[in-house]
Amino acid sequence: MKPKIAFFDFAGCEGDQLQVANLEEKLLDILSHVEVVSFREVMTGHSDDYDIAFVEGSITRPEDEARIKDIRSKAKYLVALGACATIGGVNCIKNFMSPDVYKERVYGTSGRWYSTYAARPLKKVVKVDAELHGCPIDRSEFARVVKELLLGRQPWIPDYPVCVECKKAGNICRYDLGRICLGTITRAGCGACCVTEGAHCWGCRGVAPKANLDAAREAMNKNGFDHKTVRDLLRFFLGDTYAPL
Amino acid sequence: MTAYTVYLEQLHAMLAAWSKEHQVYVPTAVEGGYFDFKPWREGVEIAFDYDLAYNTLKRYFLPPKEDLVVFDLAAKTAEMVFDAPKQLLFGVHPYDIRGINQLDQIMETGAPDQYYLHRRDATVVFGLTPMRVAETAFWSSMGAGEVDRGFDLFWTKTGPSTFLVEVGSMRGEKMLLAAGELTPASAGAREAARKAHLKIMEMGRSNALNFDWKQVPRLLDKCWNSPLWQKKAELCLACGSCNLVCPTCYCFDIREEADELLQKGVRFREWDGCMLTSFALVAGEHNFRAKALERYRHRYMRKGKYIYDRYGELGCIGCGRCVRACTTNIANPREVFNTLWEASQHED
Amino acid sequence: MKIKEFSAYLPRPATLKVKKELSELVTLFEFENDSGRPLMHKPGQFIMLSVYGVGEAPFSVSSAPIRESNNFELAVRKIGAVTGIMHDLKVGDKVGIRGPYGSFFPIQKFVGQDTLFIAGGLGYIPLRSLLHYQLKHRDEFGRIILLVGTRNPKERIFIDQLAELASGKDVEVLETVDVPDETWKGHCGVITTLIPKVRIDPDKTNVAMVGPPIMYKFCLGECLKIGIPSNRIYVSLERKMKCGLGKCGHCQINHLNACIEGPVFQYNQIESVEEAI
Amino acid sequence: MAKVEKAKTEAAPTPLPAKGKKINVHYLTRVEGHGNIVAEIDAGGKVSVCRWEVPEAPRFFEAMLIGRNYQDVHHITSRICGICSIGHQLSSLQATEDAFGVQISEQTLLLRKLAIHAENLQSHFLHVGYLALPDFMGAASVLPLAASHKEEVLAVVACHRTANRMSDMICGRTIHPQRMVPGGFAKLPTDDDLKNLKAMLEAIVPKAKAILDVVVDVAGNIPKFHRQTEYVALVSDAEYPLYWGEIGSSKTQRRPNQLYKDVTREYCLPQSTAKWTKGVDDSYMVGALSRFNLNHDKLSHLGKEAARKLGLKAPCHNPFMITAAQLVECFHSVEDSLRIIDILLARGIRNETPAPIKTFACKGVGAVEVPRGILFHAYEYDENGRIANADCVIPTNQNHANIQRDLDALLPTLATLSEADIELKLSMLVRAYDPCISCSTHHIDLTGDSNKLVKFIRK
Ligand SMILES: Cc1cc2nc3c(=O)[nH]c(=O)nc-3n(C[C@H](O)[C@H](O)[C@H](O)COP(=O)(O)OP(=O)(O)OC[C@H]3O[C@@H](n4cnc5c(N)ncnc54)[C@H](O)[C@@H]3O)c2cc1C
Ligand code: SF4
Ligand code: SF4
Ligand code: SF4
Repeated sequence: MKPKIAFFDFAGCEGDQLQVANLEEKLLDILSHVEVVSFREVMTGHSDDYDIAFVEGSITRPEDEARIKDIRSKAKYLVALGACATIGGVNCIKNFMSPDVYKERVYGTSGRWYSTYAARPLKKVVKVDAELHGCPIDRSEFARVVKELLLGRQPWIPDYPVCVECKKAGNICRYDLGRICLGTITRAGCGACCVTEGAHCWGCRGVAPKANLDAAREAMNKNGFDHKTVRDLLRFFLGDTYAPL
Repeated sequence: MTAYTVYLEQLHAMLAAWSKEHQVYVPTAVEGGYFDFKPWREGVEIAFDYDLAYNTLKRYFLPPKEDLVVFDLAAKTAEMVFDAPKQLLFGVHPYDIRGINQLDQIMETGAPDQYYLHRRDATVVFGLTPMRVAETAFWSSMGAGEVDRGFDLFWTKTGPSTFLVEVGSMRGEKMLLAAGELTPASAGAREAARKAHLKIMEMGRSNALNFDWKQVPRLLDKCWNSPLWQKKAELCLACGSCNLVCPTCYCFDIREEADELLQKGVRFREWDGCMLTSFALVAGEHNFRAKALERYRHRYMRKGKYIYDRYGELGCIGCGRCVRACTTNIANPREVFNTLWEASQHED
Repeated sequence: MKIKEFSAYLPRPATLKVKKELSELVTLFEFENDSGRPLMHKPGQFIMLSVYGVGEAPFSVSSAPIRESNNFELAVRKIGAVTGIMHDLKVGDKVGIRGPYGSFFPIQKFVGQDTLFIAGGLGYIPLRSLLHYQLKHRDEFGRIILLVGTRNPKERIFIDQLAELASGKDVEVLETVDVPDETWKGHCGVITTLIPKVRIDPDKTNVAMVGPPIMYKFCLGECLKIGIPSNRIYVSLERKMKCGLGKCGHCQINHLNACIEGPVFQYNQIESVEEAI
Repeated sequence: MAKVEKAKTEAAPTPLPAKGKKINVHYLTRVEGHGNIVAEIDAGGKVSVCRWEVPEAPRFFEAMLIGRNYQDVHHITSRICGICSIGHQLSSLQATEDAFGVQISEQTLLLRKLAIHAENLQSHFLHVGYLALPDFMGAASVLPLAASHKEEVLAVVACHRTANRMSDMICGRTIHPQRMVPGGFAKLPTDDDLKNLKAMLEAIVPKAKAILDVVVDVAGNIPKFHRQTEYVALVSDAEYPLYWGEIGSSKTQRRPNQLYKDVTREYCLPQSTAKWTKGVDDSYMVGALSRFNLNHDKLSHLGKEAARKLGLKAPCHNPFMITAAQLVECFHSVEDSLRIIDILLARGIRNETPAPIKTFACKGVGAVEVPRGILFHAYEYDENGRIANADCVIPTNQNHANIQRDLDALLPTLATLSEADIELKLSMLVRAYDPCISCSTHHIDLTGDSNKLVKFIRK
C-alpha cells in the first residue's frame, strides 16, 4: 500500500512547501509512490489518516502546541521541514525582545490581544523523526529524503559543516575576501548555495552536531568582526539554538 | 628534452585548435586578487604570472562527485559508468604536477582506480614555470619545485612574448606542432628558461621549511605525543577545508541515490576528509578518531610520514592551499613541521 | 598506465537462499553466487554487500572456505541503513557483492598446532570460518579451544552450534557473559577472565582473536601474560570502510589500511602502531 | 485538446431547509497561508454571518527588523513570504536605497525588472495553473487533472519550471534568493545564461498559449459577479509598471510612494485587533486586475492579445477575473523579459560591483508590484545603518477588506444554492484574490479572546 503523506504548517513563510511544489515533474514521479492526503497549499480535501507528516514552521503560540501534538499522534513519522521547524529560524529574532515591546511595535495598543510566546522549533514540543534543514529546504534534498524513506532507510543528512560543500563548489572563501561567514559551524546539505550565489552562509541549516563554536567565534573576531556583527549573524537563524551568544 | 620556442602571438591559434578536441582550462584572475583555472574561450585572459590556483587541480581527475555504477532497482543489476572528457590543463605549476604524479601513483597501486586512470589519460597537462610565489606557499623547500614527468609539454616564459616549450610526451609534441613547424629552441633560450626557474626557486625560499624535507618522516616518528597537536586542535573547526583543497588528499565517501520513480539508481563517490568528525565513525557510534587531536595529528602524519612510508614521497607538496583555507590558521604544515623541528632540537 | 574498462566497484549478483535469526538483532544469511562460481575466500576475509538504493557495507564471511560450494554465509547485526534493510530481505531476493577482500588467517601456520579462538560478541562470525575449516580437516590441527564472550545472554549467537560443539570432543568450549540474567547458568564476567582458565602450551598455540575494540587491549595482555608470543597472535581489526580497495581512506590505522593489510593482522606487526589497539 | 467538462457550478436551486445554511470553510485550501470562511444564512434566506478570517500565527517582522544592519534587512523581510520573497527583497532594497540615496546602475535596474517578471511568472503560473484552474474545471486540485488533462498540466508545469529557472538565473534561487544586495548584485548572470533564458522563454510562449486556450474554454465557468471598487496600483507613463512607478488609483490622483500611508490608510475596528486599509472611501483592490484596470494600455502586444481572447476589458469589476488578468500579465512578462534580455545582451553583462553605500540617519520607501499587488516597505535608519523603524504594507493585507466586501455582496445572491455550492463559490472568490496570508499575517489577524479569531466585519 502506498504510504500516505500530509503537509502542515505553523509560523513560517510556506517557502518549504513551495519548494516541494517546485519539484515540478519530479514531484509527479514521486507522487506515484505515495498518496498525498493533505497539502492545503495545492489541494482541496484532507484526511487525518497519514503515515508521514511534513511540518513546516515554528511553534509560536500556546494554541499551536495542541495542533502539533495532534499531528504527532496521528503520524507514524514526522519530518520537520525547513529552518522555522528545525531550529526556530528567523522567527526567533523576536525572542530577544520583550513580547510587550514587539507587540506594541506592530500592533500598538491592540498588542495585548495576541497570544504569542518565544518561537521554538518543533522538537522542543514533540518528537521529530527527521529534519530537513534550510531556509528554504533544498528541493533535491527533499526528493532524496522521501526516496530514502520509501526505500526504508533513515534519511542521510550531512553532519559536517558547509565549508565542505563550499570547497567542492570551488568558491572563494568569504574570509579570504574579508567577509564573514557561518559556513564553518553550519550543517551542510545545501551545497553552500548562498556562498555560491555571492552571499555568505547565514546558518539556516542549524549548527553542525560537533561544531566548534569557540573556535569559530575566535576566527570571526580575529578576522575583524566585532561582537555585535557576530551576534547579529548568529541571531539570524540560530536564535533558539544559541540564544545566549 | 626536445624544446621549441613559441611566441605569444602563436598561442591563440593553438588554443583555438586544441579547444576543438579538448576542453581547455587556463589560469585566470578571479575575485579578490586570486587566480583559478577556468574554461578557456575567446577573450579569456590567461594569467601567466598567477601565483597559485585557488582550487586544486585534482578536481579534474577526481571530481568532487563522480558516478561509479548505475543500477536497476527492480532487476537488481548494476553497470559501470565511466566519464572521462578530453581536457587540457594549460599552465600547471611544477608542484601541482608533483601532486598529480603522486595521485597517479596512489591510484595505480593495488587495485588500480580505473575511474581516475580514465580521466587522467584523457587529460593533457601543460606545465608552466611559476613567475610568482603565493604568500602561503613553501614548495621550493619541499622538493616540489621541479618535475621531470607528468606533463605533456612544459612552458617557461622567457621574454615578454616568448616561451620555451619542452616536450614531455609524444602526445604533447604532436599537439604543439599540429599548426605547423616551430623553431627548435636555441641554447640561449634554454639558458633563459633555466634562469627563470632558478629565479623562482630563489623567490620561494623566503617562506621555507627550516630543515631538509627528507627529515620530516623521521621527525614525525618522534612526535606522536607532542603537546602541539592538542594545542592546535583546540581551534580546529573540523571543517575539512584543509583536506579538500589539498592536491594530494583523495579520501572519498560512497553513497547512492535512486531516481524519482525508484527504478534506477546511481552509486557515486564524493570528496571526504579525515578532519571531519565522523570520518572514522562506524555504526553503533564508535568513533576511531573521536578527538580533534587525533584527527589533527593524523592529517600531519599522512602528509609527513605515512605517504612517505608507502610511496617514498611526502604527502605535502607545499602549495600552501590549506594554509589559506584554514579559517582558524592552524593548518600550516610548514609551521607545524618547523615548530616540531624546533622542539626536537632542544630535546637532544 | 593500465587503462581498462573495468570497475572494481561493480558488484556481482548473489541470491539469498537461507535466512535464520540468530538473536534479536543478528541474522544468518546464506547467499548463492549467481555466477555459479565459489566465492574463493579465505578465513577472515570480508566482502562488500550492496542493497541497491540503500548502500554497501563490509561483512566477514562466516562460512568455511569451501571450493565446491557457490554458497557462503554472513551473519549480520541490524544496526544501520544497509544492515537494517538486509533484515527485511526475503529468500530469493538478490543483492550485489564485491570481494572477497583483505588479509586472512594464514591456515598453513595453524597446521599441526593448537588454536585458541577468542571471540567477543560478533567476533565469532569471522572466526567461525577458520573454526569450520579446522573442523573439516580436524586431523591436521591440534587442540581447538574456543572462548566466547557476550555482553548478555540475549545477545548470544549460534547458540545451538556452540552447544553442539561443547558436547562434542573436537572443541573445548568456554563461554561467558558480561551481565547475566536469570536464565544464565554459566560463567560471568568479561572474556578476559576465561583466558587464565584454560591450560595451554604457549609454544604450540596460535591465537585467533576477534571482538569489539575494547576487548583487544585486555585480552592481548592476558595472552602475552600466559606466554604466547605476539607473532602467534592474530587479530582482526574492523574500521569504517567504503571502498574495500585501499582507496577511500576511511579504514586507515596509522599508515595501514584495514581493508588491504587487514583486517587480519599478526599482532607483532601492529604492536607499535598507535591507532591499532 | 481534450474538451473540458463544464464544472457543476450552476447547480439547480435547492429548496430552503427550515434550519438555514451554515458554511464553515476551515482552512481554505489552495491558498498560501491559513484562512477561513464562515457564513450563515438563516431559514428566511437572510445572511446573518459572513466572515473572512485569518488564523495564521503573527510573526512580528517589523519588530524583528529593529536594530538590524541594512545589509541584512532584505534577507529578513524575504522570509515574510516564500511565494513573494523576490518581491519583498526588491521592495526592501528599494526602500534602503531610497533611504541612503543610492543610484543603481542601468544594468541593475534591468536585472531587477527581470527579477520581478520572474516572480510574477512563477506566482501567476502557480496560481492560474495549479490553484485556480482546478476550480474552473471542477476538480479538487491539479493532481486529478494531471491524469485527465495531462498535456495541459504539463504545459503549466513547463511554464512554471521556466519561471523558476528564470528566478534561479537572475536571483540565484527561486525562494529567498541571495544575489540581490543593496546597490546591485553580488553575483551576475552571464551572457550565456541570458541566451539560455531567452530560448527558454521563447519556448514557453506556445505552452502559455495552450493554457490560455484552456482558460478561454472554461471562461464560461467564471462566475459573473460585479462589484465596483477602488483600484490601486503603481502607474507610470513609461511602461506597465511593476518594479517602480507612482501610486495610482481609479478614484484619485497619483501620489509619490513616500505618501503611501495616505493611500493605505490603516485603521482599527472597535471589536477587531486587525488593522484594515481604506482607500478614498472604503476598501480597495490591489493586484493583477487593479494593474490591468489602470495600465492596460501599456501591456505588451501578446498581453493585449490575451486580454482580448479572454474578453477582459478595462475597467473590469469582476474579482473572479483576477485570474484572467494574471494570465494576461504572464504574456506581458514573458514578452517584456525578452525585450529586456535583448537590451542586456546588446550591451553585454558588465562586471559591476554593487554601488557603494554610506550610512546616515534617514528614511526611505520602496513600492513594487508583486504578484498580489502593490507592496510597500518603509524604513527609518539610524546613523549606523541600523533599522530604527520599519513598516511593511502587504498586498493581501490591503485586499482583506475588499475580499470581505465582495463576500458580503456575493453571498446574498447565492442564498438559494446548496451549501456545497455556496461554499465552492465563496472559496473561489477568495482564491481568485490569490491571498498570500503568510505575508499578510506578519501584521493582521488573530486571537480575539472569545473565539481566537479576528472578526472582519461588524455584526
Ligand atoms: C572487515 C569488516 C567485517 C565486518 N563483518 C561484519 C559481520 O560479519 N557482521 C556484521 O554484522 N557486521 C560486520 N561488520 C560491521 C558492518 O560493516 C557494519 O555494521 C555495517 O557497515 C553497518 O552498515 P549500515 O549501513 O547498516 O550502517 P550505517 O550506520 O548506516 O553506515 C553507513 C555506512 O558506513 C560504513 N560503516 C558503518 N559502520 C561500519 C563498520 N562498523 N565497519 C565498517 N564500515 C562501517 C559502511 O560503509 C556503511 O554502509 C564488519 C566490518 C568490517 C570492517
Ligand atoms: S565561504 Fe564560508 S562556507 Fe565557504 S569555506 Fe569559507 S567559511 Fe566555509
Ligand atoms: S598539505 Fe597543504 S600545503 Fe601541503 S600539499 Fe596539501 S594543501 Fe598543499
Ligand atoms: S581547515 Fe583548519 S579548522 Fe578546518 S579541519 Fe583543517 S585544520 Fe581544522
